[in-house]
Amino acid sequence: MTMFAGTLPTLLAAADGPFIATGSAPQWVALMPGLPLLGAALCVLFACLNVKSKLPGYATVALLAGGFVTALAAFLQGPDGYGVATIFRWIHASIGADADASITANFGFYMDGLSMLWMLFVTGLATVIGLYSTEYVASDKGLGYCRFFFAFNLFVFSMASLVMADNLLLLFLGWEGVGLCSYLLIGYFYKKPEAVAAAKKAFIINRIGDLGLLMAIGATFVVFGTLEFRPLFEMIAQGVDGKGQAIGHTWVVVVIPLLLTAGAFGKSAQLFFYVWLPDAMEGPTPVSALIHAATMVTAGVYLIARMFPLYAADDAMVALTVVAWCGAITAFWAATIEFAQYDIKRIMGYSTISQLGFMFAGLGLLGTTGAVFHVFTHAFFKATLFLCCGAVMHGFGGQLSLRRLSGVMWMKGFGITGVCMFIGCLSLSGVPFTAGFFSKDMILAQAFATPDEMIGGATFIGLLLLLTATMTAYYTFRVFFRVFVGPRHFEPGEDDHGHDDGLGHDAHAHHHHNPTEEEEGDALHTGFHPHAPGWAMNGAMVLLAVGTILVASLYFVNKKEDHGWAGTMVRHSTAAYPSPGLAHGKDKPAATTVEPLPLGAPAPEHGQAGKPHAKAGTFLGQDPFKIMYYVSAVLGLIGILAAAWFHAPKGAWGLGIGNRELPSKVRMDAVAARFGPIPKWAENKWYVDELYHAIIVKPLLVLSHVFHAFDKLVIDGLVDLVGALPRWLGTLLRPSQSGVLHGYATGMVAGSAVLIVLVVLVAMWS
Amino acid sequence: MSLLHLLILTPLTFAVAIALAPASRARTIATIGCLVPIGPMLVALFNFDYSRGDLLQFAANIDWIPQMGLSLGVGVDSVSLLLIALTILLGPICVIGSYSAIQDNHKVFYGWLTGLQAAMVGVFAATDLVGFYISFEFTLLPLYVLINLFGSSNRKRAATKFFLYTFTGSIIALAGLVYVVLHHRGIEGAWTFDIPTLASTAMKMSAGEQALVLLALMLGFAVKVPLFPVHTWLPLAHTEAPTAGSVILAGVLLKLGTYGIYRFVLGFVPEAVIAYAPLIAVLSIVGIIYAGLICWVQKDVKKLVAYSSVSHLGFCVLGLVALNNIGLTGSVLYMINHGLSTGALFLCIGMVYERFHTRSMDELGGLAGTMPIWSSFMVFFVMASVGLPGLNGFVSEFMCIIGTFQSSPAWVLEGRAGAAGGSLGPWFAFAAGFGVIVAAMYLLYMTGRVIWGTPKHPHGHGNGHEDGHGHTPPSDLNTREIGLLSVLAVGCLVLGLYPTPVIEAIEPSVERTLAPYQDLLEARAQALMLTEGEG
Amino acid sequence: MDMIVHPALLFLALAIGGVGVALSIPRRRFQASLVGGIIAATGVGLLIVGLGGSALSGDGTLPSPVFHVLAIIALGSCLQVITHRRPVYAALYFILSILATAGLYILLAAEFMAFALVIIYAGAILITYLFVIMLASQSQVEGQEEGLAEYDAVGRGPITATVASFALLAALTVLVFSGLKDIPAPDAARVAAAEMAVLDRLPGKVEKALAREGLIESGEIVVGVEEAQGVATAVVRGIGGGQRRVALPESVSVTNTEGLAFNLLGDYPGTIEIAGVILLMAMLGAVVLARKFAQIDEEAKAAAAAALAEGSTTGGQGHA
Amino acid sequence: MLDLFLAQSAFPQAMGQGVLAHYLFVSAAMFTLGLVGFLTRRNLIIMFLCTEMMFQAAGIALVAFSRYHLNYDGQTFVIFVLTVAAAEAALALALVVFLFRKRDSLSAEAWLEMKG
Repeated sequence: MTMFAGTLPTLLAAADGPFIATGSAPQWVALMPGLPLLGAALCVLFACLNVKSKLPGYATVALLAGGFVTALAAFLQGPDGYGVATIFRWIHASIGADADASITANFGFYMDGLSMLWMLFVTGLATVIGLYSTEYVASDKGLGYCRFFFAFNLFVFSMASLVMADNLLLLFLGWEGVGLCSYLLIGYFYKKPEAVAAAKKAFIINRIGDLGLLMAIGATFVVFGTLEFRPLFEMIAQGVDGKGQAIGHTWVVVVIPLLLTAGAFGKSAQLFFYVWLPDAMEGPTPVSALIHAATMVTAGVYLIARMFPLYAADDAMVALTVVAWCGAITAFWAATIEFAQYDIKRIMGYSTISQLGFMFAGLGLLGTTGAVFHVFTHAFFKATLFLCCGAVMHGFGGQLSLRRLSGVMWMKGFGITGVCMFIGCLSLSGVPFTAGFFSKDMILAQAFATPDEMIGGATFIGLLLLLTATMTAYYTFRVFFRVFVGPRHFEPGEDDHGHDDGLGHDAHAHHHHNPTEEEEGDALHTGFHPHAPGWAMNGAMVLLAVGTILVASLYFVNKKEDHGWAGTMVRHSTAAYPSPGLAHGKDKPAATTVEPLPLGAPAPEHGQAGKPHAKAGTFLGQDPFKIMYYVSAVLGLIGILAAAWFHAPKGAWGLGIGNRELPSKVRMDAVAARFGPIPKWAENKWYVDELYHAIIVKPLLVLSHVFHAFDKLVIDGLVDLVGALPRWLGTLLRPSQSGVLHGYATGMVAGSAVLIVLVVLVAMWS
Repeated sequence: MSLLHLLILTPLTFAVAIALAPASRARTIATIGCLVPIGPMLVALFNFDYSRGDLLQFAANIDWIPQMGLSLGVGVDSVSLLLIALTILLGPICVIGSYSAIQDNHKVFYGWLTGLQAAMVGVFAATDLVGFYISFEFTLLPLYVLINLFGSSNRKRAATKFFLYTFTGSIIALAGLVYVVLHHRGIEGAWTFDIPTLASTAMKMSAGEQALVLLALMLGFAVKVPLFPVHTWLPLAHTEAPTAGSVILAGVLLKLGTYGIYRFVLGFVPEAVIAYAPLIAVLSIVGIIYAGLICWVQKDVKKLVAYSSVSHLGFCVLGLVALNNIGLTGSVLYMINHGLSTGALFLCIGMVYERFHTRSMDELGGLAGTMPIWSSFMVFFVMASVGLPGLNGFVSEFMCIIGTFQSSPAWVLEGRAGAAGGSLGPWFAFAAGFGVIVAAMYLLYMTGRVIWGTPKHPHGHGNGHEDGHGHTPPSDLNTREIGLLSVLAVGCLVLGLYPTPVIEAIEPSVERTLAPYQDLLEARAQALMLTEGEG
Repeated sequence: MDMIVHPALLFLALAIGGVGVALSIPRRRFQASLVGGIIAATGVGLLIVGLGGSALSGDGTLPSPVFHVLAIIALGSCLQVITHRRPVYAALYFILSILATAGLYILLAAEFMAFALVIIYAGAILITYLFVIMLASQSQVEGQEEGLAEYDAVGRGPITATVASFALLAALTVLVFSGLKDIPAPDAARVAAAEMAVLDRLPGKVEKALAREGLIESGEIVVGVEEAQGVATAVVRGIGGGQRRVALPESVSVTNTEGLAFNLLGDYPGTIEIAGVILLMAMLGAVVLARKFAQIDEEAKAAAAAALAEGSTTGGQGHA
Repeated sequence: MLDLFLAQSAFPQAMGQGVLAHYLFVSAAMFTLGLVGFLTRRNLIIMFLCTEMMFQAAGIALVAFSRYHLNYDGQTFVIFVLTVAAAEAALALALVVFLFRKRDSLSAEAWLEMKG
């Protein structure tokens, strides 16, 4: 308490406490989840009417575009429009005789910078990717078309509910809703056993994380007496719980964040939970792009950013340290696996895990702005990359192996794909002046700016992330150099469009087996002709690629005041936090400024009284936020050059150093051979799936079988034994039934005698 | 004669009519007989005063043996009313859902089914112990007949086991109830079987007596629920029962157990409940996880859903012994929700069984391709059962878990804002939470096997007629079936998105039930504080 | 427990009686009918002596010697019924016991019952028994040399049966002998009133008796009998319409038959109807049960049908 | 002389309890003999005869009580006993005949369907 007594005034004095949206937002923000929900209902209607055209797709795109327009409109209102919009009362139950104490969860929307930012890219990307999908799943018209867009719409609705929720329970609704849609969409090609298994795996692993979230909700409710954000954050801002008791230095600020973290890690595929995301690539590519790259997987980041005040209320920053370390380790771990992967979509999947690791590291290192900005940019460039991969997959019969594709960019109709891919790769690699460059830099710089005293091992995390950034550049361009440039070559995949869907498939495949249009390709597959993306797919890719370029400029919006547009948004949200070395406002120049105390920082009497307890860190003696531009640029280029050296083709696109002539023969093979079995291990994802199978799934399955047998034999056996007891007794007494009349008569006589004697005795006794 | 008498007598009259009418008319009469009570039910629902949901409304008394205090009293508080509504709703669904499944012996089937309806309403409507118990036991008979005559291959054994097992339990419960009645007579000197009156005197029993009564009542009602170690009759009965029987069994009959716990165990012996709540909760949690894991290795879809009922009702009982508003409200809500979603699941499985004559997951597969409408409904109800927010299962499951989470005495001692009395706590909730994961595991496993995957052609499918024409793929659902499932689906959706009216209706009844617990729990918390102070 | 016979005596007598009865039951090797009968008679005698002693010391009333004779005959013939190996003789001894019982009824002033017993039992039922015995035994006799079936020759578990039965007898007698003194003596006034009620319904009989005694003149009618000043009087209506009372003389009394008739038909008319129905049903039942070959026909029919069905199916398959 | 033998007490006069005891004892003894016969004899006809004997024993007790109480209810009851005995005899004998036809034996032990 004494420690807290010192901290509280500091807290209240801090100019940049968590922003709490106090006003009321306009009711029409409900259109953001509402329009997709309408779309989902429409898709059901279309399915009932047996619509066999692309109508569901276009209707979806139109409604999603409406959602985006709504988001834009809300955004344009600026901070004035931030607040809570309550639509209707969902769950309301009193907890005792006291009528005030109740658990309330409304369909209410909490609009602040954070949800605004998220909604902008969620609705925007959903519209574009929806457009792309209208063509991508076109072969399923009348079959799974409605189902696809139903789930797509439902996903956007759920995501909107998650992001805009004004209470933890509605957030949980969205949280589970996106999980369901993810399940439905991963399993879209339901005849593929891998897809079904992947869908199941995704849902179940998410559920494990959700248990943490559920417990966190429970604990939050018990401690604060509410699940609604506004009162919740008001209490946290004052450092008190629902009964006015201080929460600093208690389990509350450690356990609840850790439980939330478990939920976030499940959804965002971090650390122990990452295994579902690569498998989720079994789903249609637009789904991977939207759900498993751009939006749903960032829900974990959103959750932590949303609940950041609670994390920051801990002096020791236990939970944030955990988040930072886990993020960094995941980022690095996923990158190592990528080195040895050959499926371009899976590479993108692991890359997503890795990038999510960056975001979590950013959050953990107290750099909410960087993390959120990275979420935003990543959504664009990763979606671009996925859509390009999808175009390749769509065109080459589901072929995804980078050993079997080469020079795709030079094939007819794939030029746009190649260019967009290039732009995406540049951004992911962090080449200077791309979106990814700026956002990743903020996280990297934050790692060095945040003093180790606040987040244990921040510097080491920074170094790990720098290494990972280099690796990222390498593996990104590995894909580009091998698949998109170089000698033209392809081997079509086993199925058309990467899936097999009954009747539609046959007709469609036949259409492509047209030898007269044969232009280029493998001699072995003369019957196959690549299927270039059409206007919708190209349009979507171009839109996203342009978006990827443009979002870089956001870094310069409000640069002075808030370190970029994302900073402005974050400042007007609960994620607002005075990151070390990155003060808000122009009157506080970075790095040299005395850093304002974070929430719940050690009390002055423990540090130097009245003085900042720790200075922002430096990188090689420089302001990390300045020098990092150069460091990361150099590292990124090193990674690209390495990729070129090992994988690039001869000629200009090989930057003059590449020497690849065949699709599958590269310098890297020789290097890999030196490492013995290690590349093999990496290709098999370090056998983590197998490990889980061996230590969790298998024992659980055995346990289930044991339980089943136990239930049958022991428990039911006992019951049957009890049932058999009378039967056994009956067998014992059976001979007494002689079947002869006399036997019964004798028994009757003796019985009457005994009864009379008994009566007499009783009469005498009483 | 009140509305409730009408609700009991209408199906009974129709059951008699079915017995008397020619067999060809049985189905029509049963349909009408199940649809007619919807009218009075709606009247009851609209005329009920929800703000005083704790009072017994529509009460009426018909004297039976006044010398013994026996009467046929009826009356409902909000909880009974909602459960009656559930019963009345499921009635026509069972009858109409059996149109194609039941080929002959219409009189017996529909007659008993309609009679069962009356008995179930009787259980929930009775305010008199004798009326309650008679109805309670009478529910066994129709279901016994339904399983025994219309079940699958092992039906005789299943029916006998079902009957004997639950009957044994009920007899033990009867002993407990009789003890309460005798105790009342001992104190007041007059016979009465009026449940509220008995509740008020039962609470005055000593701790030892209360424990005994609790044991007897719990033994009886736990079998019915069924709670973990006494659950083995349920999978067998469910697997063998005809679809309508399964729907009623899962939808309403299991709720008789939880309703019994709510009304009698919680209502009669508060002290003992507080003392034994952790034990019951442990059993519930063991049941949740244990049954869930068993589900995971089932081959028979129906058996899987049957075991899932054991798992799900674990949550229901857990919510009841949380002994706070949220837990109890959630639990009552759970009774309704489970009736809707699991009833629908059984209905779905029955529809597939009619078409393929198998329920084995080895033989079924890829139904999404062959029966898209059915698959959509199935996924919907699976998700409702998994507890997906936005659907009904979630609200109640969440409330049960939060109620459990809250119910730690430690919270009260620490003066937490969201604390509510009880003797469980976060660890119980955490353990129960694993049930949520396991539920996803087994239900998605089932979905993956049955709905997704490549279509299979089960051996048992089709009879001679169809074999003659090669493999005619079974048709998807017809309008009748879609209609039935749609009703349940709408129910699931509405209760998932707008449960507040129901929650608010339940609350007064729950508050009355919990009224005696407040002081006891406070005293207990203070005692704990003292011991902690000493320690 | 206070008994009119000393318990030791009672149990001793019963034990002796039991041994006697057990001895006289037919066995495979021997049958000590005579010895057993004597021993049983000893037991009975012992008890009757004891009873007589207690009766004398009690209210001093003793049954007449005729009772003892009839009782001995009845019990003795009953013993013969259960011990005689030949059913016909058993039935005949039963008739003897009925006759003795009828004698006991007469001693008990129940003449109607005595004659009814003889007529119904000895005359009707036992004759039926005899018929059935002869009917049922006929075919049996043909196969058996000696003419005595094994089931007639050997009793089943005589010791067990006797012990169980005498235990019951002991229990019953203990109850009777200890509870007898609690039975109230008849209320004379009530008995007289009942008798007067019967006479009230028999004005003709009273009139005749009174006329015979010369207590009324011809032309006068007895309209009823009622009690007046503690005396039973007949209400007599004169020719002119005037009424007077005449005290009933001793000779005017209700006979056993009259009393029983009014009791049976006046007080229990419903039950007599039921008795009629019982007899009717018994008659129908007997007819149905005794119908010959009915069952056999059914069985034969079923067998024939089964045989036919089998033949036709195999035949049909053969043709196909 | 006859008077001496017959009239232990003239009719309307009450009968002593001692006398009643004698009759009751005879009744009980006869009943027991019937019982013993029923239990030991294996001939169905004799067994039924023994039940008749028990009826008769009951009749004696009833008539004795009727005499003791000086009313007719006991005797009326004996009439019903006689009715039932007659009905029973008719049915039982029909049954015996029926059974005899089935097994060609009068032994009660020929029927063991109830053997456990």
